[in-house]
Amino acid sequence: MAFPQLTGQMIAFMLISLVVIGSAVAMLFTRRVIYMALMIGGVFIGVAGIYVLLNADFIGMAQVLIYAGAITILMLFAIMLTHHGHQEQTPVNGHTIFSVVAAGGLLGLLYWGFNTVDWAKWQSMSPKTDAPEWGTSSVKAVANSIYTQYTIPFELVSVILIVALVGAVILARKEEN
Amino acid sequence: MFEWLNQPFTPMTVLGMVIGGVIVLSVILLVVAYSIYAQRKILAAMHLRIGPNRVGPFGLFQSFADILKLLLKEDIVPAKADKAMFLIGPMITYVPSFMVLAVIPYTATHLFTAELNVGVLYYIALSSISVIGVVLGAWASNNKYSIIGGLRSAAQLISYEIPLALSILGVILMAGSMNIVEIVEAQKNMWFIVPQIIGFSVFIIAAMAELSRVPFDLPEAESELVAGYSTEYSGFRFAFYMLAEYVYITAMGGLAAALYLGGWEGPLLPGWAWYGIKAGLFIFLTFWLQGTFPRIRNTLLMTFSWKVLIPISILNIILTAIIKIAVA
Amino acid sequence: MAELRTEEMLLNVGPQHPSTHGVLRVVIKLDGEIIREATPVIGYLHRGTEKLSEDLQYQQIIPYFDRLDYISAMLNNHAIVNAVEKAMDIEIPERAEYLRVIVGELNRTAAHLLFVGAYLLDLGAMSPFLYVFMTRERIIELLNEISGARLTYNYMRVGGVKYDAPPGWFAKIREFIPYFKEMYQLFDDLITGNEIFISRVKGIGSYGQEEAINYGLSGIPLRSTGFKWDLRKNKSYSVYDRFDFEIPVGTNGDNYDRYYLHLLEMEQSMRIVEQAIDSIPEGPVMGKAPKILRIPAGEYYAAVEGAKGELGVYIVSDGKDKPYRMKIRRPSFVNLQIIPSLLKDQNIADFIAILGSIDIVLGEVDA
Amino acid sequence: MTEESKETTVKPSAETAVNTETQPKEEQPDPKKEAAQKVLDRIRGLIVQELGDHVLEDALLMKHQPTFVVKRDHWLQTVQLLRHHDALGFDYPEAMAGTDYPANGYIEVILYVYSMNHNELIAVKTRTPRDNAELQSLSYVYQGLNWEEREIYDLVGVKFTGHPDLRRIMMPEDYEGHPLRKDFSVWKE
Repeated sequence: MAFPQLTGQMIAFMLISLVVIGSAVAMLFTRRVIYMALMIGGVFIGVAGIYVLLNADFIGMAQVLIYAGAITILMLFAIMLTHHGHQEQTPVNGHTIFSVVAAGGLLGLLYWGFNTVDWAKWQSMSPKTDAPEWGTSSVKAVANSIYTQYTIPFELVSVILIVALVGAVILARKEEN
Repeated sequence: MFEWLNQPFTPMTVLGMVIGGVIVLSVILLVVAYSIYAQRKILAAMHLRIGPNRVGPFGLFQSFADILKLLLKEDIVPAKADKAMFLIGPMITYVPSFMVLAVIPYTATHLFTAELNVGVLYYIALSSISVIGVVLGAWASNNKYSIIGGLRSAAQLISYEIPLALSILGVILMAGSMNIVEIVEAQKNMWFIVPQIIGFSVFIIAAMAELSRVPFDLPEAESELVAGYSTEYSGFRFAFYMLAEYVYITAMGGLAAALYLGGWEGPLLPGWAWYGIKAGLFIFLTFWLQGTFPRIRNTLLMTFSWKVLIPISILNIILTAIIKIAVA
Repeated sequence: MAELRTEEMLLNVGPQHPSTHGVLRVVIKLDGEIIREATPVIGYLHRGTEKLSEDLQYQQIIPYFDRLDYISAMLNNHAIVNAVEKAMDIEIPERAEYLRVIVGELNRTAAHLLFVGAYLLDLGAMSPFLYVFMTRERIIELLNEISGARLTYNYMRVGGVKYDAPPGWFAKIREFIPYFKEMYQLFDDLITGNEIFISRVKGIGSYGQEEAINYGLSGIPLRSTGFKWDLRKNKSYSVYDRFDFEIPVGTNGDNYDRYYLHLLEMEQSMRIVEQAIDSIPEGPVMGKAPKILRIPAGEYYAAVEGAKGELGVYIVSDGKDKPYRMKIRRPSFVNLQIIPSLLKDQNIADFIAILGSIDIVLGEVDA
Repeated sequence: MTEESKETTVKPSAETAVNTETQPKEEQPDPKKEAAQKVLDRIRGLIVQELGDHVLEDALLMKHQPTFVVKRDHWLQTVQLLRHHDALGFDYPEAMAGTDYPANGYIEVILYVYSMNHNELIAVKTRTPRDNAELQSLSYVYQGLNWEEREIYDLVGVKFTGHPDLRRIMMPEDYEGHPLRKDFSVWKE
């Protein structure tokens, strides 16, 4: 297995991966909900960093803005406005067993996936086109795909989001009388 | 972008990064220290007072004395506070405030600053993270004034982020780019403050709210909430919150100068000087308002953002788009 | 529509809080940012002035009155000396009456100036505070010159006043009046029309005339409802009936009216001062009063218009040189009672705006 | 907003009160005193007419101040009449005070009420025994007396029955004794 050259990108990737995995693991093991929310924020930011490393800086920033900024705050609000003590240790039940099986399966799948790749030739697998039609700007790339090729799915997604929003409002309101 | 990222990691590149970081940080800290000094002097002049005049000539070293004092103070953590959160809160607010400075182009050569394709988005995204620190610090303090201040902060900052971003969208439409350097270059012929005057007005108001400056200083409204989210903080953790606030003022000044006032463009003087003057104007405006206005009612605050600023900024975007198509 | 149930929060405002004007404590039950119940807790500055007075001769009580409403000590002086003089039927020289009116109205102006500054500070505007202090400083200097003290004057005596005006004092007042008018215009221009200020005070914290009377309010909190009630006119004492001045009244009884009445009253006070220094007679400033004052046995009540409202003194005498019982009707204390009903169901942002507009001084509330 | 207020004609104002007992004998009748006497007679007549002869213990002029001494049991009833009767209309509570008379064995509570319509100030007072001092609360008649009664309760030690919130107001909640009583001493035996 050829070890890639130690560029800034590689170092950054390792550090970011460490942040993502570390936050995720820490989230699983903390007891207080508010720490979990904070750790999830860490995961979001780390993932954004990986997007940026992949030259998808628009997506990366959107990730920070929406997930790390807005959604984490929303979770914090929800947690602060309700009372939460330490979470009780849940006893082993069918749910737990199912989770273990699912997680184990995922691990196996990932292991298999990694092993089937010939890492010596990893650079040839993602050929870089020299000049994409939109230039170097990922903003234009995103805009191009959303507003030309994927217009209808994009609009559909926004409709679904609105439906979800309205549904949430209706559910949150107590039933009258 | 990120040219140095793909270079091999050698001692020279590391040294370059470190030196660049140190220079940018010290320049910013100097600017922040003197904007605090300027605030006190300007406010004093408006109040017919003298202002700081003891430390150094004309009190020029007052800010450093203050910072030193805050750093040397005892680090007090309230007994009933959530200790870890209490300690982390100021950092979460503080770190993004310095990170946003990376995209502010001080000069035409933008030495040591990043030329990001998504510069504007980067600024908005990172500054939204600071709220988390405020909310966490407020919650961790276990103090009712803090919680009210923290919740107010969060509500205010999130509500005003939208008109801020929408008003900037007009500029992005005009320039056809999110890259701040390109936006500045697009203003060679005409500063965007002229065609984007509606957007600029919304921007200034939303920026004042984002920075929690008078008349939108509700999160730390001292006459109601004592000191808002920072009530329980003292020493250098308090200094972190304060520094973050003033760094954001500087950064917002830089952003305003780049987006609306033509950045480093200007005759005779070098680019950085023009940039400084323009950003300084914005910073002065914040202090001027502080000396002039009372605090707005917090019920009006939300209504103002959602019912006035956001519709206006959306209107501005539509107008800009129409004009741009008509011209082209 | 069914509302979301939220948890009520108990917030303890004060006694150490930047805008409770001293050591007032208000326990607030909050539902979100809405006040459901507000309970003032007072007594942190209680010094037992009434009890102390029982062991003091009447002239010795005057300094204690300085410390009630310590920002308008001249008017407090007037309250006690007026009560004792009325009880004993002591006539005082004309010049002393005029001097009392002049220093009283100057002090009223100073107290109202302080209100304007402190109120704006409560609302988050810092600059007016320093401007009013600059103006107030001139008045304090004038009062200092005649009485020898800047805040607790101890200037009036039963039978007159302690000192005559020093040479050139009236000229200094004449110099001050145009300056005051200029500053007055400045406050009016800069503050009264400010959109943000209006939005915080107009229509907020209003109550009706009937309610105000039932609560026994006096002074500006009562006049702001449109009820013309000023002891200087309605139960004229001293020489107030000789001056031409008006009693400004409000219409809505809201924060704005209370703020604006303070401004208008300052103008009227200056009118009185102007007339008084023009017509002040020559003569002694201390009349014939016995060295040791003995009020004939009985009960007496007399009041003057203090800076905050009706400042009354009720004296029970058993014929000795000390009061058997002294009760001070403190306007701040009475006016503060309306706070719980005013604050109910208000936003917490308006809490300070309403509390500030009632204009209390804790030294007087707690006595 | 700024008109001249109407000058009032009949003004038995408090400051001009003169004590009757120690007043030197005057040859010519004092006009103020006569006016006050007229007010006193009128109001006494109304009270007696509405509530009967037994509610009033005494009605006298204290200097120029019409003063009514009401029997303790009829305290609330009388004040309510003063407040609500059209011909009386004493709607403004000016001051209230309690005084301890250990020699006579009672505590006296005095209330000054003013009628905004008739421009009359009268004093009503009542007496309650020092031990177990108790009085009906007037705080529902005049909201402004809420704190005054709390103060009297706190400092003089009169219990007001029916008061909505009778707590100490100046002294701490756990304080013992009532400072304005004449036998009060800060030195605990």
